[in-house]
Amino acid sequence: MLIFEHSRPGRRNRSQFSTIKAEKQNIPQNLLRKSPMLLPEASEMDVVRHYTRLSQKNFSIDTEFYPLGSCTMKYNPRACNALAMLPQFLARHPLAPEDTGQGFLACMYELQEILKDVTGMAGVSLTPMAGAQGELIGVMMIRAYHEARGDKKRTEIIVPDAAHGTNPATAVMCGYKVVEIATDKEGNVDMAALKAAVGPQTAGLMLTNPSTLGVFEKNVSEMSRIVHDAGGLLYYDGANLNAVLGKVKPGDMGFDVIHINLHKTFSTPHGGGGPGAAPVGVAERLLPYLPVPMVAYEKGVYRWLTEKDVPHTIGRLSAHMGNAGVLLRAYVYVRLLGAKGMNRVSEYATLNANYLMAELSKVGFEIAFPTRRASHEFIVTLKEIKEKTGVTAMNLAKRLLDKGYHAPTTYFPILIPECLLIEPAETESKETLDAFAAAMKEILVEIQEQAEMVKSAPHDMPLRKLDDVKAARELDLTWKP
Amino acid sequence: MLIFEHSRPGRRNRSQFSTIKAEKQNIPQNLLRKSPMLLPEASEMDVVRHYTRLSQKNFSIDTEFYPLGSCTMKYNPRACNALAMLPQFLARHPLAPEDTGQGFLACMYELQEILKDVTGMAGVSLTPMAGAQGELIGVMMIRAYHEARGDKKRTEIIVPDAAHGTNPATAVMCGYKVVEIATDKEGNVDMAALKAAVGPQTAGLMLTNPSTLGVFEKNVSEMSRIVHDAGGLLYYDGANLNAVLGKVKPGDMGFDVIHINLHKTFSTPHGGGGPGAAPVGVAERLLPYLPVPMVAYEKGVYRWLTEKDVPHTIGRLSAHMGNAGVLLRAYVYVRLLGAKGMNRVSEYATLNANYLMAELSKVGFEIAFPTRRASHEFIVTLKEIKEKTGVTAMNLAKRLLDKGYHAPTTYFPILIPECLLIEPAETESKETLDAFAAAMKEILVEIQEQAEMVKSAPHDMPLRKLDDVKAARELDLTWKP
Amino acid sequence: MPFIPHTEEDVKEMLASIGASSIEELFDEIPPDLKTGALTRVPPGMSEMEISRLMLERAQADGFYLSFIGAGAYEHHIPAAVWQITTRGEFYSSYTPYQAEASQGTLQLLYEYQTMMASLTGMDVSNASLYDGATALAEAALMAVRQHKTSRRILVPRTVHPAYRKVLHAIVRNQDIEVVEIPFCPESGQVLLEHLEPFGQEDFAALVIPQPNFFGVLEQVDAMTDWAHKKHSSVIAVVNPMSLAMLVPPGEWGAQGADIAVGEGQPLGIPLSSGGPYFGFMTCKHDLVRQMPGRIIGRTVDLDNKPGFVLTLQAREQHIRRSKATSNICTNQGLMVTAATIYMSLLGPEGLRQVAAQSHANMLQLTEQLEKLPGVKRVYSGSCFHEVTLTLPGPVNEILQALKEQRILGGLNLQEHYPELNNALLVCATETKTADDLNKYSEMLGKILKKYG
Amino acid sequence: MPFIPHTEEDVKEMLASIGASSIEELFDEIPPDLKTGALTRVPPGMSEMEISRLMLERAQADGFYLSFIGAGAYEHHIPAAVWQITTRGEFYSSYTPYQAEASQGTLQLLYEYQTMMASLTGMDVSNASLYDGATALAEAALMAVRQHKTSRRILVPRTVHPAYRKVLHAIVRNQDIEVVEIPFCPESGQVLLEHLEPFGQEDFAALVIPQPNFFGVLEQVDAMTDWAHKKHSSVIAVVNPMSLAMLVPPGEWGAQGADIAVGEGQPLGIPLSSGGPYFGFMTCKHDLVRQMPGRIIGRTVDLDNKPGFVLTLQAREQHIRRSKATSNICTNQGLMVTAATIYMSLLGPEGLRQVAAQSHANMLQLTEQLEKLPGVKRVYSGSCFHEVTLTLPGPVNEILQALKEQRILGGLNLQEHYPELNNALLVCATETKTADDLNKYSEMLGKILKKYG
Ligand SMILES: Cc1ncc(COP(=O)(O)O)c(C=O)c1O
Ligand SMILES: Cc1ncc(COP(=O)(O)O)c(C=O)c1O
Repeated sequence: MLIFEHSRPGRRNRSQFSTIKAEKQNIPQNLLRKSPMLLPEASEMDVVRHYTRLSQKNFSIDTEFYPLGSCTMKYNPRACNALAMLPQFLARHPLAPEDTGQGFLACMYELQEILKDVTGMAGVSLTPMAGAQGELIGVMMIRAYHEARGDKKRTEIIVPDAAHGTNPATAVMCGYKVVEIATDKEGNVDMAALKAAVGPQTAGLMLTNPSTLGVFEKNVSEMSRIVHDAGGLLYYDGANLNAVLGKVKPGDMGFDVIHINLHKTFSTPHGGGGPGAAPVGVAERLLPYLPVPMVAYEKGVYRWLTEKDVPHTIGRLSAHMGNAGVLLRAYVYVRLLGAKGMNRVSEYATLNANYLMAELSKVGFEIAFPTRRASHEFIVTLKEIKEKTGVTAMNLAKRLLDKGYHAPTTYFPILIPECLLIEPAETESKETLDAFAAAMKEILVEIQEQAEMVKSAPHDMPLRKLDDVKAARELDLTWKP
Repeated sequence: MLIFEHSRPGRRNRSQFSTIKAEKQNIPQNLLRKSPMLLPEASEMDVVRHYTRLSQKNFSIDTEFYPLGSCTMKYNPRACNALAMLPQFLARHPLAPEDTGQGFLACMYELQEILKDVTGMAGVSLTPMAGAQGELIGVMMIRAYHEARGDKKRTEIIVPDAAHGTNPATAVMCGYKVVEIATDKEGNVDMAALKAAVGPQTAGLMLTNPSTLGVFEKNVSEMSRIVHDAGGLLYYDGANLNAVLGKVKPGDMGFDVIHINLHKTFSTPHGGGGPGAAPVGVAERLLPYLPVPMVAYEKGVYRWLTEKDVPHTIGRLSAHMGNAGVLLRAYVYVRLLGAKGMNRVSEYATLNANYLMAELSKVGFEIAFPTRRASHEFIVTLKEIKEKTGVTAMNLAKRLLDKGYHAPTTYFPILIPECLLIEPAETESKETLDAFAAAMKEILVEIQEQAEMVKSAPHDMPLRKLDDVKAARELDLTWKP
Repeated sequence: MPFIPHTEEDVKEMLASIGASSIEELFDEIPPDLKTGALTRVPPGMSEMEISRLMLERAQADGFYLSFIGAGAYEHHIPAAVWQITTRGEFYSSYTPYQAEASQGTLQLLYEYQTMMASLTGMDVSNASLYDGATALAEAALMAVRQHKTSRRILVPRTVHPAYRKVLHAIVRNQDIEVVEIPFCPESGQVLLEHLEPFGQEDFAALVIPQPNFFGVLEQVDAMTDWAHKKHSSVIAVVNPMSLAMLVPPGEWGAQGADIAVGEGQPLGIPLSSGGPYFGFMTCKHDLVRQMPGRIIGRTVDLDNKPGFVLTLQAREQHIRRSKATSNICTNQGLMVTAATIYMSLLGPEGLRQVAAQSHANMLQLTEQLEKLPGVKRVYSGSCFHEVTLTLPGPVNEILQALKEQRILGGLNLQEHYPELNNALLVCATETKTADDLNKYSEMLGKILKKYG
Repeated sequence: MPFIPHTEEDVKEMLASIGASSIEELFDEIPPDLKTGALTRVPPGMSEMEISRLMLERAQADGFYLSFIGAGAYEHHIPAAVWQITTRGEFYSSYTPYQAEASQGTLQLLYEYQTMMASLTGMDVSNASLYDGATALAEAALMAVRQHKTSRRILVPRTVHPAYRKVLHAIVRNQDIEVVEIPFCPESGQVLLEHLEPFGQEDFAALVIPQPNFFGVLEQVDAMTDWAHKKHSSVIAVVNPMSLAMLVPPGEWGAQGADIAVGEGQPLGIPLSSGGPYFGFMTCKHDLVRQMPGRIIGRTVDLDNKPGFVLTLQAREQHIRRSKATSNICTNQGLMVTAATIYMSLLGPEGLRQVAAQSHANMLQLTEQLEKLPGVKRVYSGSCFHEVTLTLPGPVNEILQALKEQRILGGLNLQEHYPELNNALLVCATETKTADDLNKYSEMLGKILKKYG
């Protein structure tokens, strides 16, 4: 039932109504709204009941194991939520004077400093509101750098074919042409392809490392040399930072710019689709271009750095300072973990991934890169299974839902056929991984014995498989009374 | 799975651990604990996941219609929770000086005053922590009153047979003998029985009005006269105040003492079994005996009234002031409603009950007192159905669970065979009542067509009918590793 | 109308179905002379926005203090997860789990709670809560009297929390139960066998043993327990559950262990909030389970033999047994127990032990610092857990007032409850206090005491 | 290790299964010279208790102010239910609903949100959020350019929020899109047709129309819309969603309505929290739906023909279309939209209308009171919604500083953004302001202005 179906004309939720009638009114008649608003007229209880029950229809980290590759679905500590929502923090206006927000600004400044250490970069700006915006800002800085040097012939960004879709999309939003390069059999970027692609037209290379194939790019130093030698810059997509946190610093690998998905590595919640936060870090030469505002600490006082302080900034990418509340959550998280805790994140994320890879392999699943270590994620391919039984990665994914597990990422990276990208994250216990491996094994047996049943999964969810094609063909995007 | 089954020896939830080692220790060896504690060793995520999932196994007001007679399951406004949990209120120590809690005390004082108005009583004490404790305190005051007058021969408390179990249990806890009197065919107290029971040995009468039979005691004034004439006092069990709020004041009916279940009429949450709060109100002559502490307002300052101020008090019934946080929620609730809103509560609770009674009667259910108005609740009896089909009130109750409704109260009051006590509460909409009536009608058909199916309900819950007898016979009250 | 969903049309249709012409008509069985209800002293309704502003302002006016008051209610850190989960609608807005199949969440949680509390206290069984620590003691006394059958005397040391003694007295008095107060040793702050002996000449139903006692001092629980058992009486332990992470649990006191353990559950994840809601816990030996008041949850199976949980032994309770029930208690403190269960699960045995150990260490550290101030001394020689009784070189109320002006609540003046204790202050330090906090307190007190030097 | 559940034994068993001798060995594919990770400037870990204390102290240091700042972020009362439900784990900790069958909660909510936003703005379709109002404007400009095909010019009045113009500029600049700024009438504070005319000689892809504009003033939206449409260009409305409870929605502007409506969703139940997270909304006419960036949810059926919801039109998005996507956006602001949906449901049409009306009335009342002070005048003659531009008789920063000392934030100094506006202050009053608040402001300002009299 939709919330609108709980609505009755004239029903009122009085406790949200003003007790004083607004007397004064001075809006020209022709600007006054005449048409009704399609908002529900419902009681507070009906609204609470409706959305409480809706919430129960979701899988979530707080209720299920969620091994969604590339997404780093780790536990979101409840303290981060509670402390970011302290009433004074919530009440603070973005344009309130700096001296009314020294407590808040202190957190932001310290987070900037911590992220410099984590990334090995010279400067950090907190403003990007998600990974894709971090990428946009990063590539904008690359462009600003070339332009400032009068280097206008650089029109291409190189992107490996395993890259996340946001990488090529971002390059295009920055006015670049995208040059895709292939992956070799071991899951590394094909060095020959890279060499062939690089040239004076190369503005930069966007790289995810460990890559979305779940392996560490072995030749990263060499790649960095090649691109830099050609005058291009290196962009580090930090979505997978959880795999190397406290082990490797992107700055040390020669990267010029990085974004970090705090909603992955720093465990701010995904919220069913956001909000995120993806600070960007840069090496020395890109410092002048960082987006504003940033926070400075001078003579015991925190203040915003604006266009005046950073005259060559690429500018503002958000009406205010970005997703402050998300940044506060990340700040609390990093303070809870501390340096040692951060180090351990990558260790246990990697342990969990390699263990689960080993167990699934033993159970009989085909691993996409069986000779490689898993980073914090790894790929299972159902290519052979599909050929033999017709069961697809998506079928298996849906069957996992029946067994109380969220499905891994399916069909990404696109170059691996029938793939499942599995990322268990460090917050899951061995028991959970064992139970998941057991469920996967059960499904393997089911595929052999009752392939049709698996193909029509899910069976034990409130709804069966949904018709995507109908959804796209007969668009129904809003409810009509 | 129990939380203990998520436990692994040596697992640590570090963020709850001190970062400094406690060095000093000075406890004699023989007093130091050596035996292990059976608490789970689990990660924060496992605990959050476990209890989040457990919570989803409950029915609740926030998720289902809960027509539980005598319990007044109405919507618990979320603002009451938020405002009672403001950090300063939560942090305040009960023994902190009064001048550090003037804001809190103001709420308590105003609540006292409001409850005086609501009950028509001369004085109110907020300390009782639930209805049964309110009763205990009330009857203690009755006893103190008689004792103060040297009237020691009063050894009996009269209780109608329809009364809630706490009434007789309370009387006994106060050292009284319980005299039960019968109910007439119309659901009123049998006046002849009352007259026969009353005498110089009568300490008082405990009455619920509207009674637990869902009707208003028509002869209440007469009853009051009879008991008072015999030198007894009148106790008003305010559990059903929701039915007459703002219509009738117990004080005006001649009652000497009352308790009000704030967790019913004032919509503080039931919390799966409490906490409640049940302030007591008294007429003039019982004022000296009210339990302490109470709040006074003098010269612009709020302060506690203690034994010094109320020398004849029956004393303290709680280590501190009672369930302060529940009282705060009730205070917010009453301020949201205001005088008019309170009036309307009883009107719409009564409307809902009479409407549902009419609808269920039309559908074919037998109403226990068909000639009477329903108060805020009413009784359906399955006596005939049971005789014909063997289906019991409990069977029907369980079948309702399958249909997404919490069951009404069953087998109470005990004098009505196979009864369902149904209280819809004012916060439910007509649509919900209609849907409930339709579900009841469906079950009626099912009883006729597939009685065995109904007898073995529930069928669509995660568990089928549970074995109470085994539970009591083979006591398993704690988990053993 | 806040929280009333009816539209005018709804009302019309509903009245038509009932066959009444107005809502007022539905009240026609109430004698007209009784309809005097109009509320005149209830203020008009406020919007949520308005009441939020009012409550915020009041809360801010009350503010925060650095508090060293304990005396039965203790400030501990409460993990953020505890109340975020506890206030989920499914726990917050559900009723007592009478319909087991629709209440497995609450029921299983309570079963887990019973397991934890039984283990923490070293007893066999636990109920699912009573109102608070003080009423739990009273219920325990009633239990002991029912069990003993011949004596109605209860021995209660004066080292038991004064408010608990008051509540005990108020409740049991009406059942002709005699509460006898036992003196204590003014040097050690403990009850010694020599204090007990004179009261053991006559039969008694139970001896109450507080651990730690109201002065923060640890009693000689083994000796006391054995003494009472030798007299064929029960032992009722009144314990701080947090202390049990360090101290021998009541179930192991003396040769046989205490018979009943009760106490205030507040330290286990419940905010101080001006005194409540907290919860009383009660655990006991197996043979007393049928005497226990309150809800008890048992594990059983469903028709398919799947494990599940139900309210059990309901025949003890008022809704079944009525005037013969073990107690009149009905609504208890379920939501508080929900929080406590989550709290204990989040801390685990080692976490709980650390909180206790850090509290104890902070108390020792603070005592050491304060004792360096001229005129400040420990009153009692007995070991303490996280609270200590000190004498000050001046009038306690005046000194507390001066501390309060520095936003420090220095402790509880004991004179009100123990007139013989002149200038005595009960001070508590839990794990929430940092070294800075302790320094702040001792420095401030040092400054204030100069005046009395 | 916070949030890592592994016991030593677990680690041993897991390594054995992998066939590695240590965790470090799992990193053996990383060239050793790159392993330089040790974090030296990250402080040691804190317990939850410690960080809670720190954050509480920082929050208290920041405190509360009586604020009259608006300028794109507005203080409204947020019902308590909104965030209590929004932060339920099932919403808070779930991912983008790629697996529809396991995400019906989020998906249905988003479908409801789309319905509400489409109706509020008077448009056909809505996406499920963008980052914020400013980036939504930039995305709309890109959409309009894609749609127009020949022109890459966007006309943007200077009455549009300055930060939005900056963001727009930063984003579209790299795609060779020209942003042309349109002046406004210094008397009315509006863009008049005479200001537009000169810019209409050349083709342009879209005209941006803010309503209300940055000065709080209502633009003549009908005339502007018709003008742009006559030039075969699109109209992009930038609206405050709260104002739409009173004002004609963009879908009804002029003869055909705006083509795209965007704006900042923050007024719909999102706390101010220093600037974010908020959310950008975007609605448009049906024929533009395939140009829209971001997630879109559609209703469909399952194998049994039961209704359900899925992400749809994913072929527009980066994860399918990659370099040819309508935008690079991936993670958006889902949880904020969850809150906004619950907020709108709790208020309903009448509640929202009342909030808007009360805000408007408060602005008028405040303006009236302030205009009585010597030297205080409205700068523009155009009608306002809940914000107004005033001139003060002295330097704004100095006066704001004096107000701040009384814990009042008096508004935004406009000079930084509009150098020509001397001593101009942008003041906002929402429904949260009581008569007392307005009086306090005008009295304090009166006192302060004496100095400049
Ligand atoms: C490898 C990679 N890069 C970039 C992104 C984009 O990040 P966001 O979704 O925060 O925009 C993702 C997110 O899924 C990702 O996995
Ligand atoms: C009629 C009646 N009286 C008394 C009580 C006892 O109240 P409490 O459960 O708060 O102790 C109840 C509660 O169910 C009741 O319904």
